[in-house]
Amino acid sequence: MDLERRTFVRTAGSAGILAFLVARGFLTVGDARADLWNKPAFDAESLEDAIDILVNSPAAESPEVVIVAPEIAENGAVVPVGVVAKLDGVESIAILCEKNPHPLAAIYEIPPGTLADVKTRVKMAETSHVVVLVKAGGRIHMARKEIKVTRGGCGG
Amino acid sequence: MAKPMKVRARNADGVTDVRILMRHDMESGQRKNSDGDIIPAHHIQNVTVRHQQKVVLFAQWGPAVSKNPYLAFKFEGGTPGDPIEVTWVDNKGDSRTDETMIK
Amino acid sequence: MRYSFLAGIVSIGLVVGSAYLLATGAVADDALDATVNKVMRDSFTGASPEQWASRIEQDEVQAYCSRFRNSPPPEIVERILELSNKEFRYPLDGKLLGDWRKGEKLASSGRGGHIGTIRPDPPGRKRGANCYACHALARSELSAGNLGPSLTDYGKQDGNSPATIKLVYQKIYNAQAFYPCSQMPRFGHNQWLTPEEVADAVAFLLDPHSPVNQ
Amino acid sequence: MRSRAVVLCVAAVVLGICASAGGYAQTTMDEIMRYREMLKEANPAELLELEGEELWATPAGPNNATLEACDLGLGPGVLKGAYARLPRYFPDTDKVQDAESRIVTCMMQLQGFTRKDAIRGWHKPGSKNEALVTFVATQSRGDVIDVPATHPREAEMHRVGQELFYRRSGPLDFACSTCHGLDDRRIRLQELPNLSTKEGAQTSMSQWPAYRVSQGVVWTMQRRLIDCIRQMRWPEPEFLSDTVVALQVYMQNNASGVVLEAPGIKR
Repeated sequence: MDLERRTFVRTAGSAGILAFLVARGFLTVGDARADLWNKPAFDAESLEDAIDILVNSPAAESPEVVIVAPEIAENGAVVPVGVVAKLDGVESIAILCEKNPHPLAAIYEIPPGTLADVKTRVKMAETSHVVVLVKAGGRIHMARKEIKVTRGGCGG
Repeated sequence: MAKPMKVRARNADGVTDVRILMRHDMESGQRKNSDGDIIPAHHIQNVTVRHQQKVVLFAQWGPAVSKNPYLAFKFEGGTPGDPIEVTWVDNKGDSRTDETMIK
Repeated sequence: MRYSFLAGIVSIGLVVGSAYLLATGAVADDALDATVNKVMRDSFTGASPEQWASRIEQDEVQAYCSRFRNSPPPEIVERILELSNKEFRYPLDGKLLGDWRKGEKLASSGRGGHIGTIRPDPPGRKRGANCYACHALARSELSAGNLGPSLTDYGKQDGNSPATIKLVYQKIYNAQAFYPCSQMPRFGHNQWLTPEEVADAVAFLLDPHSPVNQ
Repeated sequence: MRSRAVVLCVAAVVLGICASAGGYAQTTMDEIMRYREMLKEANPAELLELEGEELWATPAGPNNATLEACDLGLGPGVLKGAYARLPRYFPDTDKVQDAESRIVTCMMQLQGFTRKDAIRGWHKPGSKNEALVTFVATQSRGDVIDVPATHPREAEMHRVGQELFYRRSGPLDFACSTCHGLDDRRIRLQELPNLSTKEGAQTSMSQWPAYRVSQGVVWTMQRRLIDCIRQMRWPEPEFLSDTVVALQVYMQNNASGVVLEAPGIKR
């Protein structure tokens, strides 16, 4: 079983080690920047492709993963999205917007001692599902929630 | 030059709540300028938050994170007065580090 | 033609109007007008003489409606009707019912006509009529404003006889020929839209195939 | 509140949530409110406030001086509550000035900037003018807006502002009052405050300067008004000009009595 491949930090070979070093504060971010950003996943142009790159096994929807977001966003440029995972041993969280040109928006590595409770704000091109993947104890858990984006006000 | 962040960290009942606002255009790479040319993507790629040298959160971001990004999370531990250090690095290699004390 | 502030003030209509306003206690006096005039002169210093004439100086109707807060007394109502019914221009081919598809585009667009240095429109940008900013029209477009009345099913009310078409054309061309001091722009009178575009907007409202009537 | 229900119902229909006028309208309203509340948790305007604070206390200009001695109407260096009492008459300049204008005066008097240098790029995102105004305004957060316009010069500007508010001109015959003189109106789905009433003016003026989510920038009231005038298809009034100040005297007077919550966050 290749656990390394399931981590969301895309690295060549030394994957887990780099993440481990960063997590322990032994590495200054910037030293190995290209290795710390999962370019293929961020470049993916469909939800399926992005998920394929991030995880190599099918993810199961889990009620333990909660997406904290309004059902309606007045402006797609700023959509608040929070994730709370009521799971033990959460290692990372990925946030994707289904209909964006590049669906993957953010990945969070959660070191031991940090709660699986993060908030961020994303752009959404149009009304679509937000999909969250959570890696905990080597397994992938998923949640999705539709967020409706309203149209702009007056022209010009 | 990168502009300062606003970092707030508050401890209650043994859990530290960190809230960070960053100043960055987070250019999506999808927009066009007035000449019809694509404005290249310019966005933060990594955010590292440290509490006393230990990384408490590490993020990878794409251009779909909103302009002037907001990030909030919680970790166990932390005492009022402890420093919290936040660093971001963007895809052009620009970076910024700011620090605050836990309240 | 346009009137300067002072020309407007000394016009007969405004003298009548001033008396009316004095009687109601809501008067904007001439001294205040002079102050407003000076403030504007000192404020819009970047505007060209042409822009001053076409965009800041008021015509007689604008001056009345401003002074009477859009509730003109009977004499002024008469005067505005008289001024507004003077001239309607029509498309050269005489067709007052144009293309509803073009009308729909006009209704949806709020672009065009912005000037200045901060965010001007590119030269030659087509001006929209932005009907949806204020009116509900097609049921399918629910992002509609409510500054004006709903016009959904407008063509079902009085059909599209030549008389109705002409009336609707004139209302869009110059609403104040029917409703003095209406808040609606005088799209034809002010040459915001061409006569052909007004006819397209008429078609959007009255054509049985238009989504307004579906 | 009937109108609000209508607005939300329309919004709800757009979103395909509410099929009838009743039922789900409450849910829709709750969700829109929830969206707004979540944005209030962290307002990016706070970043500009930080910059403004730094600019305020950093020596600059030919005199290499800070703005810390700037008199915004309550005495040199007094920031708390000052913004909530602007615009007001200043004897030294013999003008009624708003925050934007007064800060520029201080940049000229204390730091020695020319007027041109003090306002260069004022409308660019994150300009020093916007940063300074945002900082100054937030120092009055929690204070009550109080612009009685009792000084004769203030009273005159108030009358001018009121006249300008109702003054129709340009190719669309628009005045401020066209959109902001009636209750419960919208442009498309955007609610429009009736700025001629106390309630409408208070709702609006308590929130400025504001972060505009659609633009991703903070706008001060000067910028807001100049853009409204642009949208009316008038020429742009000059930054800091009396047209813009007079309109603010009128609106701040109408809004007096409300607690300032700036910086706000707007669509």
